[in-house]
Amino acid sequence: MGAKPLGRAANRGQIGKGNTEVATATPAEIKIGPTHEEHPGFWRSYVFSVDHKVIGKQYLGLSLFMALIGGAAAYLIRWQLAWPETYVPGWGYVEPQQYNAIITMHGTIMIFFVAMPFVLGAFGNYLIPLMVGADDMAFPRLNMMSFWTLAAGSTVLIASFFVPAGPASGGWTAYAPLSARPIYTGVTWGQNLWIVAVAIEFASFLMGGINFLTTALNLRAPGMTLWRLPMLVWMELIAAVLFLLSVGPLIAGSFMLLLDRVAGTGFFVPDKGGDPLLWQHLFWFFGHPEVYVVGLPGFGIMMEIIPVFSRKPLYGYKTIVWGSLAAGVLSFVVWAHHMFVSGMDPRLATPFSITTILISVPFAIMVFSMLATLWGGRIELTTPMLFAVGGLATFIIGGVTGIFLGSAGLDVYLHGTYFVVAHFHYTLMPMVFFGGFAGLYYWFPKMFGRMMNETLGKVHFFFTFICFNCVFIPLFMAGVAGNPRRIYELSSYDFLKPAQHLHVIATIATLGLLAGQVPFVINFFMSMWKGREAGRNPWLANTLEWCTDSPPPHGNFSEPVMVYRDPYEYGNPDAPKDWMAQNEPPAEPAPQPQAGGLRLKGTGTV
Amino acid sequence: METLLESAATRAHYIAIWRWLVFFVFAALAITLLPLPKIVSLALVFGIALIKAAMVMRDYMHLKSEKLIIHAIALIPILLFIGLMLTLIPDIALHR
Amino acid sequence: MLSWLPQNISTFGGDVDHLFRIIYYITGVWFVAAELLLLYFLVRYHKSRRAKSVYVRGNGAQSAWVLVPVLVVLVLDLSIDKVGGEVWNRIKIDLPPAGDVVHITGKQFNWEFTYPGPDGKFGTADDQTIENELHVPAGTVVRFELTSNDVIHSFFIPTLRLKQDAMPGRRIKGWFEATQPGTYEIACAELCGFGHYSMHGVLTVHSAQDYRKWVQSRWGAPQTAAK
Amino acid sequence: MNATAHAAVRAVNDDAFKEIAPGRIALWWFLASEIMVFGGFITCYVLFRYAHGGWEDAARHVNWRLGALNTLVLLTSSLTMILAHYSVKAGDRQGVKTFLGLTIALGLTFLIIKGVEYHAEFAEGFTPLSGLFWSFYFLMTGLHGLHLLAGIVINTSLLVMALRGTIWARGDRVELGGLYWHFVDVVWIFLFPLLYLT
Repeated sequence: MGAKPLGRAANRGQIGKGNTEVATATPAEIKIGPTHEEHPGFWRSYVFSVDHKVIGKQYLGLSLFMALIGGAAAYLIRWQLAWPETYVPGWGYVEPQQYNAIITMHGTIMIFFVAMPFVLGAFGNYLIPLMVGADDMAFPRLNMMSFWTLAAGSTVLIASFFVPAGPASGGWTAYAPLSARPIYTGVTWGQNLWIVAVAIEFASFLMGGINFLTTALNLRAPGMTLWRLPMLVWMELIAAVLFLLSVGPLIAGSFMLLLDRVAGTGFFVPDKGGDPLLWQHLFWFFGHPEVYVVGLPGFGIMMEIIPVFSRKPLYGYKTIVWGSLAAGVLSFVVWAHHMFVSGMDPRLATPFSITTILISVPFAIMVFSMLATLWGGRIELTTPMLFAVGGLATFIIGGVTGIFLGSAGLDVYLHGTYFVVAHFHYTLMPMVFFGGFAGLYYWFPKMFGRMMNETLGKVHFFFTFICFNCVFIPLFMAGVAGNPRRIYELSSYDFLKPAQHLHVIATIATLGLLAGQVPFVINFFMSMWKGREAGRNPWLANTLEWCTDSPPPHGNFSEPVMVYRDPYEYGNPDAPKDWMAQNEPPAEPAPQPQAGGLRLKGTGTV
Repeated sequence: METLLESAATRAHYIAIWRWLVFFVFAALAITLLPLPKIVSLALVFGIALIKAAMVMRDYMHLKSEKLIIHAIALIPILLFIGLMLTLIPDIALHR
Repeated sequence: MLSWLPQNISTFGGDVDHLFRIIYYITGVWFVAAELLLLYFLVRYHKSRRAKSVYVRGNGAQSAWVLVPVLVVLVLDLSIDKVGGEVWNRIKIDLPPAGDVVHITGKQFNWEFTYPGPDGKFGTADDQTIENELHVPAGTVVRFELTSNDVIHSFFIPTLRLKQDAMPGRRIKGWFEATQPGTYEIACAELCGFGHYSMHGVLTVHSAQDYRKWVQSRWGAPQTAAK
Repeated sequence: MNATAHAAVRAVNDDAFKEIAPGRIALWWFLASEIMVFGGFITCYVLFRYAHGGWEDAARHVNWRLGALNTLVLLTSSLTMILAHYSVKAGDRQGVKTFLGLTIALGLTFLIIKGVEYHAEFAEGFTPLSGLFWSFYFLMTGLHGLHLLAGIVINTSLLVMALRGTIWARGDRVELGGLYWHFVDVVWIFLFPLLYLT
């Protein structure tokens, strides 16, 4: 990386690595504060950058690139389901084994390599330091490492497409023993690389999560109390904690699974004394909190955007925080609802069913609070707002259908059908893609200094919204008709023949959904170069990222930030204008003591 | 920050803790050699392991002077995996 | 949505459908209410109709606007839990006394149904194993023991509203009672390899008379089988 | 910036997190994730052991004498590690070097003894494929060994810093390295009875 002078990054506390470089640090260099690197050079600025904003954009690029692969996989799956064994334009015929591999990779890529880098990696990295008023992440070089670790994981996963016998085909859940022995699928190195790639991804987000937590807890600007954190920061924090606490057993499990495959141990192989059900428990002990790991940040984005475009404070800030903390706690005691008919002890089902259905309570808090925020507002339907409320509208479907599946008695019938597929797409798509796109349209001006085109943005939204619903509403019906998921050719069952046309509708809508992303791509690149200049605060928003330049300089804030109030002070009748930035000091001369007291009371207690 | 006298006491305290740890190792070994019922010997051995771990964490990892939040960070995962273990007993340990 | 449910031919299938309907209508009301409210707010409070927003923070007493509906959600949740728990217990926990017993084994990519034969005992010479064809009498409780030879499969008969994974290394007990004679499809609902989609069997529900005939045609013995 | 506003900011700024050094809180989060990883292994091991009788026979073949010796070695290394941290605080530069060196030496001793054990077990024909007990034994001790190796690498880099005299500006590094080292010790405290004494 050349003999560049060590930036302030190297001088900050960092665990494990980098001890020798610090050897050159003198105490005078250790002070915190923006010490701009003079000429960092191409590699240090854009590739191995330690600036959280560059890293955030790198995550964004990686996730959108992986989304292309995941989307292509969706295209192949849908085509095969609608018009089985026909020639898929751009690919060829899909074989049964290939089909299984494609669904496996679609799930793996979308969850681990799109959703997580998108809502956690990109938005978390870009926004947490800006929103809490820090000049960078707590451990910038660890941050760089976590991105490049993820990039390595993505490379390994993509490499698995090209090994002999093809990529993993045991489903994204990799249920043992199908995944534990090569003979069952015929896949050899593909599955091994899958395990390695996912394990690397876990390591990457562990590093990232620790960075998020430390940054948001320790590097907050003066006055930025926990109860003044923007909701997105809260959600990223909860997501990081959930990930950190849930992934350990699955890391252990993936070591064991890998050994089963390559060394021939029998942890999950019944005839060697192992137990396949244990893998499912380990997987879902992680898998369910993981849903909230990728889901909550999307909610956070919506909660940032809805107040701004309603010009109203977020309704019930503390209630939401407590609600999402409760959702986080509950997410650790619901995992077995994925396994009601797996052959686990049936007496476990009812307790897990109760906790699962109870989780609708905290989510109801969040949804109702967002609705209540809209009430009485002055709503402006910009593109980010459209994506936010559109995401909310679709999430409601995902939420209520969760009740069907959480009820053990009904899950006996619906488990493993397209009802499940439609349900989790209805929860994850609103939170990851609707939330993510909302965030992208909203923070694009901050990231690139230019506005995105509103017309193209609205075209993108309506295409996405309408097509998305047309894909998955029919799949609910197919699920009710008893259509099992992961079936290569539906016509092999007579009872599915009436449902075939539902799949045709879904596939045509999928084509529309994919085509609907073209305006976004055009808009993204056009606006980056030719968009209208954004200025510091185009949306008149309160949170700290809007009080610095767009894009923010290295070190984020040219002068130290102080925080005086809550993040969502819109439409306050006491204020001269309808917004009050978090860092805007209270009016200088407090004319009457009472008035000053009132102001302090209004801002100091939340 | 610390006076010389205090730090000498700290050092002696670290060594005293180490003596206890060594003693507990031998105690655990002695228990396994005694003709105790299996369940009693298991309880004693793991009780000793818990005490040893608690001593290391409290004194060597400075938990005794840490803030509540650090205690929570250390304790929550322990409770979580023990909860996981207990929940899985009917399914994995007793299913036959 | 509800019209997509396939025909129901089992004694507990009606309970499942009933549970489906209860949840469908409860959540349906909430869903419609929430979406209408959202739409109404977007239109009613659009900036073209409003000069200024109302300043409410939703803390303290105001949070009742959120917490009261949430409380209603909680009550409804618990009532769904109650009904759902009863259905679950009936299907998976309280196994009724056995009528006929059959052993079901999943393997890549077939279902094997093993009958004990006229002596009613497994492991004797008159056991018969039939691939992909399950024959049962109507109106009789059929107990099964489900296992797998290789990977996880899932024994799924949509018309019975019955699904149970077949787990290698475990013998999972279950039951059903079919009510209507006819032939119905058996599916595999858990990804089990490249032939997963083709792993289907046929359930034939006979009337009591026909079942006796079928037993005679298989075993040739005059006495009733599997008692 | 006016004085009242300043005071108002200061007044609401007293929360617990900021008083903990970032490095320490981050390391504890890391340890929390490590607890879950080892907790996962221990969970699986305990459940399987409970499910299958007959592991006692396999467990009799591990060498509890060497295991106990290793426990003593590791506990002593924890003492030398904490004394290194103490020496940093007391400003005893020679002490830091001595105790870090001792810790590294004890860590290596542990690995060597572990290697002797593995060798003997392989010679007797016990490999990770000789049944689930042995799979768990080699997996868990092997992973613990890797963690210890990482600790040795960290301590070596600390020692190099101490020898170059650059550690004094970053004294908290010894504490952080020590936290990790003690954690690896704590893991062993549980692995020892789990694998050797039951």
